Amino acid sequence: MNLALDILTIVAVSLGAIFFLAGTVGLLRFPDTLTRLHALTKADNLGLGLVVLGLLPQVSAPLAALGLLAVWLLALLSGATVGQLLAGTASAPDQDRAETPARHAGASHD
Amino acid sequence: MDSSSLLVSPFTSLIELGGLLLVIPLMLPVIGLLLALMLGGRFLGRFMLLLLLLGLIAALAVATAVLTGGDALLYHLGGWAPPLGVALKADGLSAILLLVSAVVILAVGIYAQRDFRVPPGAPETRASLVFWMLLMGVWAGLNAAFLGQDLFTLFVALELLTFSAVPLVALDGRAETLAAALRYLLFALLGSVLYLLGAVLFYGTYATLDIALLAERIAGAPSLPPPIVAAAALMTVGLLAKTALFPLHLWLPPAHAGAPPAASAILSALVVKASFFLILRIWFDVLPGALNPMTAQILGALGAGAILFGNLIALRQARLKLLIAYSTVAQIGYLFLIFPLAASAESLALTGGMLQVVSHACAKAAMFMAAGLLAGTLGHDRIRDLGGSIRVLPITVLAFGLAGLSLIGIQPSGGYLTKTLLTAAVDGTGQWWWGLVMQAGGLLTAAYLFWVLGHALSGPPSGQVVARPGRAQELVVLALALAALLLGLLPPALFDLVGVGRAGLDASAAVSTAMAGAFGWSKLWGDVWPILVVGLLVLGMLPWPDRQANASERLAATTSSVTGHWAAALGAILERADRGLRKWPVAGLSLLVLALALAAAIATGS
Amino acid sequence: MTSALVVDAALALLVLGLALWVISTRAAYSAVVGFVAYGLLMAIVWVRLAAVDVAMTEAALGTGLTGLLLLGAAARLAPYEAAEVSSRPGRGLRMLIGLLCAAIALGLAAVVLMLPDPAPTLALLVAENLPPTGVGNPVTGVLLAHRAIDTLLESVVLIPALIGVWSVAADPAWGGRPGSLPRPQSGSALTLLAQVLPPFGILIGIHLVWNGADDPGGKFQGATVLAAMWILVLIAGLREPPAVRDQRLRVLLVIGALVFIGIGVAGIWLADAFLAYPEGYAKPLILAIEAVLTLSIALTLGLLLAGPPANDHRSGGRS
Amino acid sequence: MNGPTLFGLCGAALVGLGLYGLICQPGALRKILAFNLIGSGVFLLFGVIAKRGGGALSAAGLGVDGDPVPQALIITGLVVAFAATSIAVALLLRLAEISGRSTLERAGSGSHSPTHERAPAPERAA
Amino acid sequence: MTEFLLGAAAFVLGTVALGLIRLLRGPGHADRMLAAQLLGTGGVAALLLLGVATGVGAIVEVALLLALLAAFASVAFVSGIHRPDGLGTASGTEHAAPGSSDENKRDTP
Repeated sequence: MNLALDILTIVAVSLGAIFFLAGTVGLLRFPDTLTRLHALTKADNLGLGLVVLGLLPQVSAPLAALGLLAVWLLALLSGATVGQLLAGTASAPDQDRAETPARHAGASHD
Repeated sequence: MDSSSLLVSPFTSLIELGGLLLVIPLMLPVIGLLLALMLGGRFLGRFMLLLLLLGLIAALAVATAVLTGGDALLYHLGGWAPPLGVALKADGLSAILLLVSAVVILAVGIYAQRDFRVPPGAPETRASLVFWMLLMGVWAGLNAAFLGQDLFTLFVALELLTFSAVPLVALDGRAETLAAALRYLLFALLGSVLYLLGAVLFYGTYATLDIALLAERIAGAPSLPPPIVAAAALMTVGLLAKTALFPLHLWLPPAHAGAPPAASAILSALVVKASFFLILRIWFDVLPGALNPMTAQILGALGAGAILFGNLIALRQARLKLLIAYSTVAQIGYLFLIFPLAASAESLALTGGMLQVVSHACAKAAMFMAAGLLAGTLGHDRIRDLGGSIRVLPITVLAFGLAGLSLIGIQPSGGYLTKTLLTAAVDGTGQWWWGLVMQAGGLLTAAYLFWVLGHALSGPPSGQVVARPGRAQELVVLALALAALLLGLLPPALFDLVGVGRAGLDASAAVSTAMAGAFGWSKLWGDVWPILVVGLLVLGMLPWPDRQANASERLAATTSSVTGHWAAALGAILERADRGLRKWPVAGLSLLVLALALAAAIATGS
Repeated sequence: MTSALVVDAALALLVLGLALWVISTRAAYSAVVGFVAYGLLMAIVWVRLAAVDVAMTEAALGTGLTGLLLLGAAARLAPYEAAEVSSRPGRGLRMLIGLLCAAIALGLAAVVLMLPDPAPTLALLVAENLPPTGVGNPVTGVLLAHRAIDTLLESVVLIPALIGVWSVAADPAWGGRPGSLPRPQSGSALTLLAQVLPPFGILIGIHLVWNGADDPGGKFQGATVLAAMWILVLIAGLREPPAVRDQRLRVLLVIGALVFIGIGVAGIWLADAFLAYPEGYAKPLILAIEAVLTLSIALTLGLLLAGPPANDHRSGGRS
Repeated sequence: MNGPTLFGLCGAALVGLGLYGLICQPGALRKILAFNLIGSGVFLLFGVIAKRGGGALSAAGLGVDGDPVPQALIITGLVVAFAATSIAVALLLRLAEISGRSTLERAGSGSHSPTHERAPAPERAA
Repeated sequence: MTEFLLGAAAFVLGTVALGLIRLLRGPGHADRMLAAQLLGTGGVAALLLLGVATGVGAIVEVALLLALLAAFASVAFVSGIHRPDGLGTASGTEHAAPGSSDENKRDTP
């Protein structure tokens, strides 16, 4: 039983870590802000979820387990909202105006 | 003893509180700060005045208790003894500073009633609420800094002081004063963070932040451990930045000159003294044995630089408030002469230093407030256009002059006594060069005071009167100036206060030896004639009424003929040097160099 | 323990890298974003240093509130930034300063290595003297009993800071509502977040204060979370910030410190010392102080972010 | 080398970096950031000292992990640093708003010099 | 198991650190913020792993706080990014200061 739980932990946490890696790769390789955003929000929420799932068998107190779940829910909620807000910024009709100073600053840096 | 019972009787019930008495000066301003926000409104100024009076009584009680008890008052907050808890202590030095702050802040409080009253019809104004609250904040920070015995509590006190002092600078909301306030804040924050770093290293080495315990443990160590060397250097430099000792004075002139007069008075008279006081605490209480000659000479040299440089630049100022601000830069320098002199003449040097703190606090507050009255009445503070202001504001100009006499160091002022004591210490240690610096400083001070007074006395009023000052304002300024001037006449027994709480420091004996024969006509003449010469020189450069028409050409001509081209050239060079030194990166560089130099000096000596 | 060391080394490198970024990047906005990330990492560092209370404060203050404050400032200052380059010190001066800073850092590093071993500590003394305070969290014990004066002064320090922020207001705007927060957004996502998150946040905040007596947490952490939730509601436009002249607001701002002082003064008679607690009543009194202080501190922190009073209507701009 | 020592060295480096930024970066906002970095480095050193103190005890089997006194002081310090940052930001924003600059020194001309006010003002020659 | 969890924490931290390259490259503020957000989530994951590995329960609360305030910081970012352009607000009067907000305008005077 214990062994099975440990294996579950190892598998889930490893999978979660891989999702984080995927998210990072997506962030680095995808061509524009919008696609990066979508890759990132999916990957990191899944990654965090898997890590939480993997850790659940390792905590004994039910309250601690609840805390873990709460962390994930919170991250999901804020991730979704922020994603939508950012997407709104990036795809707003006057996006060019919004992004101009940013682009300028970035370009002058690179 | 009759006299001592007379001294004690009004405060008997307070003195019986013992150490608990210290909680009153600590908490009274804090409560004032909190209540001020709650009450606000039109009558805030009156209410604050009441608190200031109570604070003065408490400070008097503390001083009386310390003096008559002959020992420092000690109190463990919450009943927890250090190292776990935090102690409050009032030794002689704290008592003196508590008292002088209470006096000066009360005077400023009276003065500010008029400047910061709420116009009829308005429920409250920004300037009024902000000024009174921050005045309380400054007072709370000062008292906490004077009483705290824990390095971290002192850090919080310093921050309280800084956060209260900085917005006062920008009270009028102009771009220049905002920039000055920001510059002050950032440099002061750099100072506090370095101070905190030092405190951290102290804790890492001895697991306590209590001054007495640290002193005990450090005295027990065979040599200064490296972290303590670093801590001493960092804390000293951090506090120097907050004290605005030359060459770290970049923030002081614009900040002190730009603030409203009542605020300038507090900033110049008291705020910079708090960080100086902590430097004293570190070198004389935490690390009493570690002040080696090289470190002391470095601090003394900076002080000497401040005296010469500050006074020379003051001489070149066109605006009265800036002149006074640079005079503060110079006067801070005297405080640092006590480090090299304390090596063999600790009681003389410390007593002289404390006298300088007190007399400069009174004199400088009086001068800034007098300048404020002049500016308020004439609508400007350009020195060249002060002509005839003596006829408009006789009391104010008189007060300005009297306060100036104390700065120059003429009998019987506090400044004179300071110089006498420091000179005695110079003679005792054989370090004649500091005596030379003091003499030069006195003459330069005389020069710019004559310059200002000459303008104020001569000529017809050159402008319209914008507003009349309040009679109470003029009188309070005069009172402060008189206090500075008459400080030297205090009974020598009162100087015992300096030595209370520090072993082997018999202040009044040293003082009375030094004072023997200090007062007298021949001595007075010996001091006065060089000043008169300087005065004549300056008066020769003034635009007298009959030549008013082409005064500036005359001035240029006299300047070049009397003092020669080289003086003007030197002035210009110094001014450029000052502008360079006060650039942020250069000041930062000076700070880094100083930190490293101090660390090296402390390390080689230990 | 090697993998623990790997974690530490990774953290230290990341922290340093981000600090380097914050110092060296050209645009202030990117530097601030880097600083927010830096704060996040510092929270993890504090956990690694067994300072969970500090980690919470860093997460709440360092990342959250400081992030909002600086991001807002960077956005508003962006138009003026281009002019900054011209007042940069010359290359030689910069190199000299860099060398001296490096010397100081190296000196400090050497000092760190020379700190006494075994390290002196007060941990044992605190542990011995914790029972009379009635609390189980030693950090809370130190903050509210052994060194109560620091905490008191520190909650007082926030008031002049707030007055300092308010003092830059234009005279006609005095008494009005703070106007530095971002204008309310009409986006539904933000409104939703501002409706859903605060209940969670308030719960967490209260939990932190309540639990802070015995477990990590306490008034600063709790107050910061409450302040953040309040600001969120304000940004979403669900509520208006209170006017500076509001009498109730002013009472609430100072009530925490006043209650603290009041209980401290009562201690003179009841427990023989200022800021001492009578035997057996220490814990309830500490909890009472923490509860009131949390309210005052949360309000103060929120208002520090909300900025100086502007003309009464927030979208009316200020002239 | 152990974790706390590593972080101690990191703290020293942060102080150095922050000092450089505070002195050399012209923008006031950057100076504020740099001040926060120095502060953070100092707190980190303090945290390392707390951890070392606790480590010595837990090695003795007392089950204490970290000296609570520095930890309490760090919390106080963090709040004070936040207050300092907020004042600085308020002053800076107002300065930029009314004068259009975000630096301490006037661009080009160096520090704000009192000599600018030295020019005599003859309009009062009555 | 402890070693595994610590190793996983180190891995996650390393990965998200890699993501910080996006912080360097930008090009827009939004991209930089994405990198910071990834760091936030990854940091929370690493914290949870560390907490369970070392058995300190309160670390979960730190993670909770971090998640909460990282969301808050992102909101701050999103609402802050509008401001130089006055986007999303009816009036841009606040920035009537010299040079307004437009890059091109600033060069002309």
